[in-house]
Amino acid sequence: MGRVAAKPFSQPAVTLALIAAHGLTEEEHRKIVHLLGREPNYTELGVFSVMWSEHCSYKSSRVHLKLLPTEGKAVIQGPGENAGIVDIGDGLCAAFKMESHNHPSFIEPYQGAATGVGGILRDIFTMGARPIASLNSLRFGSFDHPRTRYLLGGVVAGIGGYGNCIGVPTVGGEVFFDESYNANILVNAFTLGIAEKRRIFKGTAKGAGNPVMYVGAKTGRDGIHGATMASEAFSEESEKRRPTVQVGDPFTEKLLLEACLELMKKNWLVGIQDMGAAGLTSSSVEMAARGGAGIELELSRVPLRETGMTPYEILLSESQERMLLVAKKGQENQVKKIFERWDLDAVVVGKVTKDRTFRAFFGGAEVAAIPVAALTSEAPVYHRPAERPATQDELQRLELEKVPQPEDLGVVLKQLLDSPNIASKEWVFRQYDHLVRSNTVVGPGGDAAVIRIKGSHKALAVTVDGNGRYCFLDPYVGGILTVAESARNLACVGARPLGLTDCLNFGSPERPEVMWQFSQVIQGMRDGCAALGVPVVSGNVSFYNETDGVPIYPTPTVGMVGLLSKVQRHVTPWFKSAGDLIVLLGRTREELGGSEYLKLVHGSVKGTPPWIDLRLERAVQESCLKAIEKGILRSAHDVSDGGLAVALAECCIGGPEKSLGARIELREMMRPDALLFGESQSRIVVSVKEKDLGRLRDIAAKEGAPLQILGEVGGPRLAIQPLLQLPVEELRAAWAGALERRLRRDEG
Amino acid sequence: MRVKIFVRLKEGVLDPQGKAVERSLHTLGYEEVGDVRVGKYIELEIAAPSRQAAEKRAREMCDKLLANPVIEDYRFEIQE
Amino acid sequence: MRVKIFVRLKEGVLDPQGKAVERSLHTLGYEEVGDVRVGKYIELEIAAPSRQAAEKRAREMCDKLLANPVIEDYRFEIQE
Amino acid sequence: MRWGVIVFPGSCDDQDVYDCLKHVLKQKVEFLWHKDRLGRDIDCVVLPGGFSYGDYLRCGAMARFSPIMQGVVEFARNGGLVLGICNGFQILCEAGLLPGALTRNASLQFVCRQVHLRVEEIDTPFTSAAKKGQLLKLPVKHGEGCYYADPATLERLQKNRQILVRYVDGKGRPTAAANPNGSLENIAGVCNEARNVFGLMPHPEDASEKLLGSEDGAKIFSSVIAACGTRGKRAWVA
Ligand SMILES: Nc1ncnc2c1ncn2[C@@H]1O[C@H](COP(=O)(O)OP(=O)(O)O)[C@@H](O)[C@H]1O
Ligand SMILES: [Mg+2]
Repeated sequence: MGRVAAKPFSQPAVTLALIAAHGLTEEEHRKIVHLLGREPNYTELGVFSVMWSEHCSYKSSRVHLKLLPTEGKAVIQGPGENAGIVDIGDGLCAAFKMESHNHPSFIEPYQGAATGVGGILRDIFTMGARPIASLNSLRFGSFDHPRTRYLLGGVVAGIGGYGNCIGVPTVGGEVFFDESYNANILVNAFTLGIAEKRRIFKGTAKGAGNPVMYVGAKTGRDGIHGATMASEAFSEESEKRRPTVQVGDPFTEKLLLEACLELMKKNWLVGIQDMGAAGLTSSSVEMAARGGAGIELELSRVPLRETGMTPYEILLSESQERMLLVAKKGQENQVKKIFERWDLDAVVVGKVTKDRTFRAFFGGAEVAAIPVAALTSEAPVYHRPAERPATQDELQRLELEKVPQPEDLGVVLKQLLDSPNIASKEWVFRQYDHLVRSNTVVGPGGDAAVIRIKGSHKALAVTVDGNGRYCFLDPYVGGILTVAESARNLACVGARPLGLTDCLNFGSPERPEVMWQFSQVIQGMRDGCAALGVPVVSGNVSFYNETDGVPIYPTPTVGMVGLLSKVQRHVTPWFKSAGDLIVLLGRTREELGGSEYLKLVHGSVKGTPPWIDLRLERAVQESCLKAIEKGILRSAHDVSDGGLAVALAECCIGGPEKSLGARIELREMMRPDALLFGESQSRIVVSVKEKDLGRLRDIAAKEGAPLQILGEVGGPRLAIQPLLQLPVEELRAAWAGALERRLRRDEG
Repeated sequence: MRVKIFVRLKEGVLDPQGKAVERSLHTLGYEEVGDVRVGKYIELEIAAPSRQAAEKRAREMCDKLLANPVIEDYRFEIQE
Repeated sequence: MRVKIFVRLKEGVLDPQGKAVERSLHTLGYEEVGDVRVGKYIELEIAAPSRQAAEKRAREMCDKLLANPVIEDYRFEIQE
Repeated sequence: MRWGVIVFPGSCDDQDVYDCLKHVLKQKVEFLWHKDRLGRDIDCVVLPGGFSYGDYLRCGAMARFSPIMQGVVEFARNGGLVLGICNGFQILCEAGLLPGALTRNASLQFVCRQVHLRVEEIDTPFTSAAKKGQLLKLPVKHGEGCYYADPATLERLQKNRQILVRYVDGKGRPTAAANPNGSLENIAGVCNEARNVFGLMPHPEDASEKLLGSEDGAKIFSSVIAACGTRGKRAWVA
């Protein structure tokens, strides 16, 4: 590396206190000394601390994640890269991933959420895919908590602020409110991109002598130790770390996106990766590891935004909107030209080497030299103790006889529709541009979003789902339900799943009960995936979601992508015309555990979540899919939070314009509240023309799915005989304005 | 009394607006310009018995609402 | 030289942000506050041979780019 | 005829307009790079939606100084057709090609939703394919679409019948609830005095196909196509 003028940097002494301050244990320190054959210097200590952080190393989760099925006939790229990739035919493929930005969003909701979106977008376009849709999965505390409104407003504005500006539509998501998230909200961002199969790019550094280039925004002191922050629980201490918050610049990222995609049409690239958590360090180390190479950086060449930055700070900065790429030797200037066209910096900062070592220089002096393996494959792996909490039995004990029956079921239905968890989320998604790129066939508001693929008859369907309450009550079943609900949402629009990505949000892995929840959830997801034939192609783990020793509900969220071979065939949840028959695919059981009804009306989070029979689940989904493929279904909507009555109400309230009533008769012998509001799984409410009922029956019989005629579409009311009867407009009023009513309340 | 409040991103926090404006000014031929920062300017009327009282209230308002302490600094002036 | 520029919506142009801030301040108990207006505060460094020269350039920049005369007024201060 | 769609840094709906013109309306269309000069063979220039220069400082404030804009101003002076959609509308106002300005939505929030527009005037190359008073269903998606003009300008707009589209409810009434951003007099789009430059906040390119929920947006484009066909190249001067 040539000599460059830079102030010599004298490394502060490494003390035990410093090691502890970096979040490394004594044992980890000993391991470092062993791997290096000496004490690390200050800069190296910083590098180890971020690379060995939970966030980057997956040290507590790795052994469990191995259980997840990652193979399938559509899978082109499974976990391990910046995003997973599945084949969608016609020489095209879909790349997608989900990532958490929980802690930053709690500290600064707008910027935290915005940079979360920015980060996940980079993960997608770094693979050569143009982002075509984003979704998000959000958890906030109860509306009674003083910070909830502020956090909700900021997060939603931040997601919109970034996504709208960069021109990627935000087409769906979920929002859930519960005290469990009062002091630790969840912001999980998902992005889907589309690429040509023969132009997929990976984060690899190969070919000794190839130049390593830095492109995009300049480096500042932002977010230093962000990766370590994501690996810690909240405390007074973390409040003081505030200036580590990063500000997003979606405009620069838009330029970066276009420039990278332009570059990827050429043959000048060896590998490329975004600088996410742990910035320059993790991107270069991971690229070297994947390529089986070494990497050498001259840090004084890194474009800086601030003066006096040390090598330590340059390596650990988490400034946004930056990428690292390895070009073919001799193509540097061509690469630079493309970035110049988009007014962006592109600088050669190093080169690929043979010696499998990560080396950083500053003005020619070596400031760090660490074997790549020591930072990656040799990083600690923990088999953390796991133990079922003693309280779990009590938690699962729900004596239905002791749950009083409500007097007026109509009032309860309205109450449920007014619950922030069930109410319309329009207040949220109208702040997102869900149309840009003009591919959105079904935007937010449906069971899954449907994005057409221009130039073909196909479309992709996307959904994100998760239910922390179910997972809290029974993490194994909860894990299955999460996967099943996602697949069911895809089935409702007519899409067959190709793969999923997940974001696993949990408390501290150092708590045996949290590790138990984690391992149970993974086993549940594994079984759900296996039964439904959905591979896991990418994902993210977020531990340490707890405050003052209280973990959040174990909350895995799943983003699932499916394919519709004929976009014209897609189905929406809403009833279409009076006279259509309303049919339930699946079966209602007497279950109330973990339901929104139980929580809202009886203030109780208890029992076991609804049971699931995966064979039945498959039969129901398959029947729905086959019926849609045959063009029989006029509408389809899965039964989830709030149960059958809420699902029916949603079908009636309808799309943005039209409301249609329904006349239903329910004769089951069970508690009326369980019948109406229980959340039995594997149920889809569909509507068909009367003449098609026979065909639907045949399909369901063949698949082995129970089928029950509920009634017919029509009239101004939702009448569920003999239990309740309400004008649809009254239901709509409860449902449509619920979020806004609560948000306005504080304006006085 | 009239209070004029200036809110600015903290030193070291990325200021994408400032950067974009700076680049634009350069393209427009104002190459002598540097270090552009874009912030907020808030004016308000306050009824207070004394300058000191007004100052106290203004500071409170800034801390609570008008500036985001995580990323912003503020300064204000009071005119009687 | 340091230039501080204040950009404000003209009288008569709706200032929903000012209104919203005012409402929030009232809710927070600052009822003595009124006529809140939210504008922009731009700071920049300018290299100029004289104060006058700096003034001239600053005025130009405001007229051309930094303020929109249809809806905004501006004012600036120069510090040497 | 030939369409040109300008790509500013930060344009987002450039591809939408391009695809709509090329694949839905089968038009000849090309992208125009903001750093280039405006070509001579373009009949209608579109300034697309998006966030040119991040919409930092003010929407459209910086894009107006892009090199290509000089050519656009000249082109418009010579009677060339210029259509600004959303951010494009903002840029045209900043550039002085259209009167007024677009300010922050009254709600202070970005808004993405379907609106109804009432076509107020049809003697323009942008609305001639519609009927007077016809309702069009189009989406809006913007954070700063609140149209403002001072009283004298507003009077002139009315006198010259430059207000081409207004936000209305499903029954055609310009109510407050139908106004997504607080625009003065529910104004959604205006043209210049010569009627060859038109800017509107809603997005016709996202509503020109049945699959996307509405085909009404095509009315705007087909008006232009008709105007160019009957009047010949760049001959629209009122
Ligand atoms: N944060 C969000 N962003 C965008 N859309 C959202 C968000 N939250 C909910 N939605 C939309 O609101 C609708 C209802 O959400 P939800 O009740 O979670 O659906 P489901 O139960 O079918 O998963 C969905 O179409 C979803 O995409
Ligand atoms: Mg659903």
